[in-house]
Amino acid sequence: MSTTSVTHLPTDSQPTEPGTKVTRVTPMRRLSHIAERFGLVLLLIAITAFFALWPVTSSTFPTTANMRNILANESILVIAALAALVPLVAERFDLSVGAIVMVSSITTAKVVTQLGLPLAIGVLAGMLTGLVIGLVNGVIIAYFNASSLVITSGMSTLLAGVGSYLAGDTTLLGIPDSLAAFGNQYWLGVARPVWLLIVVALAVAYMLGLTAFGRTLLSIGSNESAARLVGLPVARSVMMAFALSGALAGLAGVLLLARTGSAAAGVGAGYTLPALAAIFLGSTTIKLGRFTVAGTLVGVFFVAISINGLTLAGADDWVEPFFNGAAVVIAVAASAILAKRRLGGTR
Amino acid sequence: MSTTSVTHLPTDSQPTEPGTKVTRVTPMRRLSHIAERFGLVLLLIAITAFFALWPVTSSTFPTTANMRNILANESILVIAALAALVPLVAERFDLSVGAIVMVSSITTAKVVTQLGLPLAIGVLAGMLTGLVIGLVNGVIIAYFNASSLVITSGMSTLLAGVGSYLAGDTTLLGIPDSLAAFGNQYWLGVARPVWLLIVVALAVAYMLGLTAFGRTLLSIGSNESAARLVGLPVARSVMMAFALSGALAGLAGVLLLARTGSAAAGVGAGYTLPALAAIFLGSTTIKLGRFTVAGTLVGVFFVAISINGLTLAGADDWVEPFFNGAAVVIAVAASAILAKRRLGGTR
Amino acid sequence: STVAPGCSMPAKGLADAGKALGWKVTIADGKLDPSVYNAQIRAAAAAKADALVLFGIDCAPVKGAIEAAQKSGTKVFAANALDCDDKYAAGRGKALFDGELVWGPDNTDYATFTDTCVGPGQADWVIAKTEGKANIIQLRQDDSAGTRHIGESAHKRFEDCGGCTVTTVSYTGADLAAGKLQGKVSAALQKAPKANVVTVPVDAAISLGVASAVQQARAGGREILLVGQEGVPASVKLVKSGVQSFALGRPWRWTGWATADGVNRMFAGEKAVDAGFGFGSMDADHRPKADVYDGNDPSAPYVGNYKRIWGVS
Amino acid sequence: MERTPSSTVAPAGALALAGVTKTFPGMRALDDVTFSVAPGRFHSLVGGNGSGKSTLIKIMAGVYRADPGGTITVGPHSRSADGITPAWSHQAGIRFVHQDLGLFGALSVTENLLGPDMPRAYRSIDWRTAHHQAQSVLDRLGVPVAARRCVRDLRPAEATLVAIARGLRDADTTEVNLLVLDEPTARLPHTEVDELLDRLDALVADGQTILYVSHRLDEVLDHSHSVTVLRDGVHQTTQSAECLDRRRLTRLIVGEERGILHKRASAAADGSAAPILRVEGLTGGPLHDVDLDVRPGEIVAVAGLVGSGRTSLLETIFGVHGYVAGRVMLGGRPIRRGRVDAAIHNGAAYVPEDRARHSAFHSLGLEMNLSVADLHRYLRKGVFRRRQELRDAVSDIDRFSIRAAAPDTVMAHLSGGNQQKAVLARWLGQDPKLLLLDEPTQGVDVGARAEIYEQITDAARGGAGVLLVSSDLDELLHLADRVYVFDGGTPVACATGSDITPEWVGHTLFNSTEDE
Ligand SMILES: Nc1ncnc2c1ncn2[C@@H]1O[C@H](COP(=O)(O)OP(=O)(O)OP(=O)(O)O)[C@@H](O)[C@H]1O
Ligand SMILES: Nc1ncnc2c1ncn2[C@@H]1O[C@H](COP(=O)(O)OP(=O)(O)OP(=O)(O)O)[C@@H](O)[C@H]1O
Ligand SMILES: [Mg+2]
Ligand SMILES: [Mg+2]
Repeated sequence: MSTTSVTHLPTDSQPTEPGTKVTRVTPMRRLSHIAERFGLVLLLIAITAFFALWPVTSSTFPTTANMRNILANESILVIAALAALVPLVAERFDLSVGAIVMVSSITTAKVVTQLGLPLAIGVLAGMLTGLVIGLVNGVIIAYFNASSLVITSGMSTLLAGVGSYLAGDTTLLGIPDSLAAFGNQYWLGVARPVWLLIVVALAVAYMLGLTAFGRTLLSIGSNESAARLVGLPVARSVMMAFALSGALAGLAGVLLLARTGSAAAGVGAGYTLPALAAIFLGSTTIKLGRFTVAGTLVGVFFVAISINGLTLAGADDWVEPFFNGAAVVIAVAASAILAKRRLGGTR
Repeated sequence: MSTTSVTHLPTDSQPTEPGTKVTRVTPMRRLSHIAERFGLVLLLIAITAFFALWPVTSSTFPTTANMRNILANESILVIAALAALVPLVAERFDLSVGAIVMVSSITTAKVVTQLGLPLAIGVLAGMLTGLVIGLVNGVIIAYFNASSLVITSGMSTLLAGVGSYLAGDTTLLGIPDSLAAFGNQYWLGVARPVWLLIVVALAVAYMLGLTAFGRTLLSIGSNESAARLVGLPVARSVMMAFALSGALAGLAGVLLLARTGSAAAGVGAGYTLPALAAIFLGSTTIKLGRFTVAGTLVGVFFVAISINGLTLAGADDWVEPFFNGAAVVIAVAASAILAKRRLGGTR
Repeated sequence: STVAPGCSMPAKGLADAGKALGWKVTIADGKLDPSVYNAQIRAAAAAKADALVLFGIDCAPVKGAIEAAQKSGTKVFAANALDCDDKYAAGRGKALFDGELVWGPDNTDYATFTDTCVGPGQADWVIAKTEGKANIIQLRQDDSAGTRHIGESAHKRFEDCGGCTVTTVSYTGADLAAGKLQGKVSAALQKAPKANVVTVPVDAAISLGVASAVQQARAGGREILLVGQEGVPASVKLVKSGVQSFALGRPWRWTGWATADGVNRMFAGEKAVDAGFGFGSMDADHRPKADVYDGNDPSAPYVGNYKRIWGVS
Repeated sequence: MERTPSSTVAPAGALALAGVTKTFPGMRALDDVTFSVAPGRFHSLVGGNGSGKSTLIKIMAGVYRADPGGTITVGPHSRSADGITPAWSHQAGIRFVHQDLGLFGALSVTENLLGPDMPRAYRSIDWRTAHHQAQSVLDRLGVPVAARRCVRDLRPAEATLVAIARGLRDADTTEVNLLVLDEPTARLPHTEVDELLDRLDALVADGQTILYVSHRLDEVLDHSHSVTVLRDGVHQTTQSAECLDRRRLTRLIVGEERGILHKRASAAADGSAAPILRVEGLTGGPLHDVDLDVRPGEIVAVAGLVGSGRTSLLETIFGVHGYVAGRVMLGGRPIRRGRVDAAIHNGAAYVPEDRARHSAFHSLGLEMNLSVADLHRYLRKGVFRRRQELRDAVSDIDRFSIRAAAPDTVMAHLSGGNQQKAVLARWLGQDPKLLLLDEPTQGVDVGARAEIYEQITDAARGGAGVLLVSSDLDELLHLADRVYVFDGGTPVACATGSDITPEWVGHTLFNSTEDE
């Protein structure tokens, strides 16, 4: 059991219980509690401030253009990460997110360029591809009770083959301008992919927190057999989680196509690990030990901002991964120490 | 709690319970039970037989030389997978295995070629590097109670930086002949790396099954808080598991160096996913739901044999991943169906 | 990336040249990952860079980013990179580069250079060495357009050879990092017991497992020529030690300086000129003198020449 | 606040606690607890749910670290309460049977029993000897479990016995200063309870000191020498058991006169009404040819020994398991076998026996645990009404006297009894037509127990049928309108109304086994 710390409001009425002296929360304690919960968020703010002030990057990093650019670029990763998040809430891993991103971007590209069908159909085809693949994952995992790690990693290998069959070792170009425009244009000063990101993030957060489906996934993640015994539709929900995950990954694939203007086998597959890493990283902040939308966003942008800043600084190529990895390890270790000190008891 | 399907052997003595008529085990049922437990093993045998008999590969696949080659090649992956297996038994992921393989192979190469120290010291340095990195992982994860997924994925990023710092832009060559000879020569008709593989696999199996340390890891994996309650040294064992994992990954790194004769940044990092995939795949066979040495071996060779056979058949490059992924998904789904049919109920 | 010295060495050359020219040069490592290239190109554009130089990064996988960069006023210059009208970019690709390095007489672009010089150059050496009786295992990496050009053009030349037999083995970039190459090559050597030549499209593959597989087969008494392309320092070493039989060496650092010259000319509104750096065949009979190959006559004073042309010292 | 002066019944002895305090975020679980236990005593520790018993025990085990200040002395070993580690505790000779058992599901009984002391041969584990040793421990203690079995496959009662055997193992051979059992009998049927208590008495007679936690006051009163009562983390009294009776003890625990059970006035279920549950010829798993029915307003109990198939019966009715022959009809309609959703759809509700595995969502908040069985109630136009959910949680907390720091406290942070109340509240709040209750009041304190009985009776009065499995004879006698005695997976006897007497139940239970 991971010791999740949750806010215990000391306001609750405990009638006729004179013995229960509510312990006073000292300011020091409160501060360390905040540092523990928002450690990563604070670190994100710190590195942003650092790159904004550091002379080497101060002229290029804190510009609107650069900020817009970071946001727009990461929109793909964020959506891919949210795709992986949905089944993860129900304790199912989706290692095929990246492969789905790839296959859907290729599908959309093929439908649009080689079959010459309208863009809307292409976009739909991409998302549908993702949905169908997710559904296959979901059916096998949910109804056959198979290990999600095995099935989705197998699926990811399989899709690598499908991708290279479809793309045939070429890079598919010739995406309609309207799609490319979507990927690169602004609306109210914010890049359109960022709007998409916002919409998707809100939708997923809403879905997880405020719908019966989301609650069901949370319950399954907490105690699957108990979920069965209170009559929650476990298998169906798991299947739907994967289907949704697939559709979101498909959307990420379409967005990738819109941003890069091309599709090829192997492109997109690299999103799986960063997506999962962002979620895990995010689980160490805000709601400790839980996989959340907000945490995932923090996780993605923490990595993205430091890469961007170091790229702009022209750091040697070993610096960036070193910095990133060290920051993650230190941030998490520090917040773990704080948590331990605060909880004191629970060893 | 993941509902891993557990084998309820009907042979168990249930004393003084006359009413419980154990349902008779028909030969059909027993067969399906075997198929379920040994599904993947049977599939491994089947594809081996297929490539041995298929006219396209029948002259090249079932030769001693080819079998030797498969075994020798996979020795690195097997050792890397065993490295990941050790902490996984205690429910800790090690995503830094590949990165450790890389850094240790670079370290050994540097010690031997650039510092000109004797080979033995180089090999020791490589393994020691792995051990130390594993120890750092282990201390943070065990004593700070941090998430293994986050720490090891952060560490893996960090090590990518370290690797490219150490190796620079060059491929390190000039490995002493004795090391290259170890990697590529035979002893009693079996390649030396294979002997190493056998020794390591037996040692890990022994360690997990027959030592107090191994049983402690299993106990932690089974019920961590119970392990604490009975006074098992949870933190220390987890730390040692990572240290051991690091040392094994270091060994895999040295072996990689011996086999390829060179070291470079980025090489070896690719072992993480295949290693974990092999373990997960292996957990669907022999002891269902458990991570075992035998299962891991089956997982590794299942993938290796099909790649080898398809390479010999000269298949298009999309065929191999497709075949592999499809085989995994189908094999696991089939054994899951069998298990479900046998257990009948919902839970 | 560091695993692909063919991309990082010219980048260093460019950085040195840039220093001489008083430019601010920032190197970004794409880590062989297209999504990283995209982010970095866009970051450069957002930082209002004047020009962007692509080493080993083709247009097609980053088309969107290049267009975005050009829109925001950053010029895109290609060194060893293929434009979007490449034949392995399916669809109606248009050439996008603002400027390109010239790889030979008559404004030879990079695609033509690989198709006519690199791949065939490799093949010609094999054919000559074996007197037209080569039994070749050709390793192909077709998931990247650059290596595919080399593989395809070499293959064509082998077909014209008459007495040559070719067995193709394909691998992917992912196979390299996961150590799958050695197994594949060993298997291929078994499948073709008469093979006496192994060719690879990039030298990186050699040290990542091909060399070991070949050495093992040689230890079993076979005579095999191991043929590469690039001539980066590691392969210079391998050629010297006899493990690699041939490298089609290319002057990587010089490429960086030539690129700087091209970019300089692009700013001045001129076209790049042919730097005249063909390539150096390295084999047992033509052992490279230095540890780093950088043009056929290592004393070639290109640095001084460029500085003179640019009017700096 | 009145506090009985620590009436030291005995001089400093086997266990002495001084000034032990434990604060969890937002709540003080133990407040300056001081008492001692004389050597060779059977000492009971009692108190309401959430009064701090398990917390105290976990501090002694080194699982929780107490606030600085207290000391704990065990025999010759003494340590400040905030410095205790599991290793010290073991070394000081304390052995535990924890409330949640703390067994390793994936490992064999042998490993669970012998733990770190597995026999070695040449540095590796000698499995043959190990199994042999473990089996002999089990046999000696009369635990009918094979040592080689995997703990995951054990039934709750068997698992409890294994956990107890683990605690007792050393007590027979090596020197154990203190044996601590935290509600070992909550899930044991009374026959096993008697055996266990006899065994403990024998140990005490040999000089063993025992600290025993239970909500079953009869056990406490009949067997202990001395009793310590905690209330809301505050030590109330430590005194000799002789001066206590049930009423006095209840008052000490609850703080008022309550919880004295009288036989429920039978709600005279309408004999003519169609049964809400009808089971006909049900055969499958351990069950054979089971016929029974439950009418609206009726509470039907199922009694039986360990392994007689009571849990399997409820699970099969609820659709957890499929079956081979027969049928199950709910509200007159046959329901599909092996389908939990079908059972729930037809108005069935099930409170399982194994809370940790089958009913508690440990990582979720209390309010989510309460609402989980009826999520749709909180949906209004697709939006989940969080506020309503929290409001309902507050009222359930009040109604079932659940002790929690806040309505959204994580379930894992509740005491065992409070978790059980939450699980009951989850279903009772929903007016099910058929309530399947498997050991519903395990670990629930005397105060809350009466209220839960009230809720169950209310449900029956409202027209629900109740099928109750309980190993607690008092509970059975108090609630049941009709009792089936199960043996070997089939009902062997049935009694109604005033025919249900302790003598009849005991007689039927034992005779039926002896027949075979
Ligand atoms: N890990 C924890 N975090 C926060 N509060 C806790 C934790 N563990 C226990 N508590 C609180 O401490 C109080 C005492 O709990 P404890 O488990 O000791 O009660 P108990 O006397 O054993 O009750 P029961 O009879 O129900 O088992 C409870 O109110 C509980 O909510
Ligand atoms: N999970 C299981 N694994 C193995 N056997 C089982 C399992 N569940 C039930 N059984 C078998 O079914 C029989 C009846 O078990 P069941 O749990 O229904 O009895 P019970 O009367 O509820 O016993 P208890 O007092 O332990 O709760 C047992 O004898 C056992 O052999
Ligand atoms: Mg308790
Ligand atoms: Mg039962």
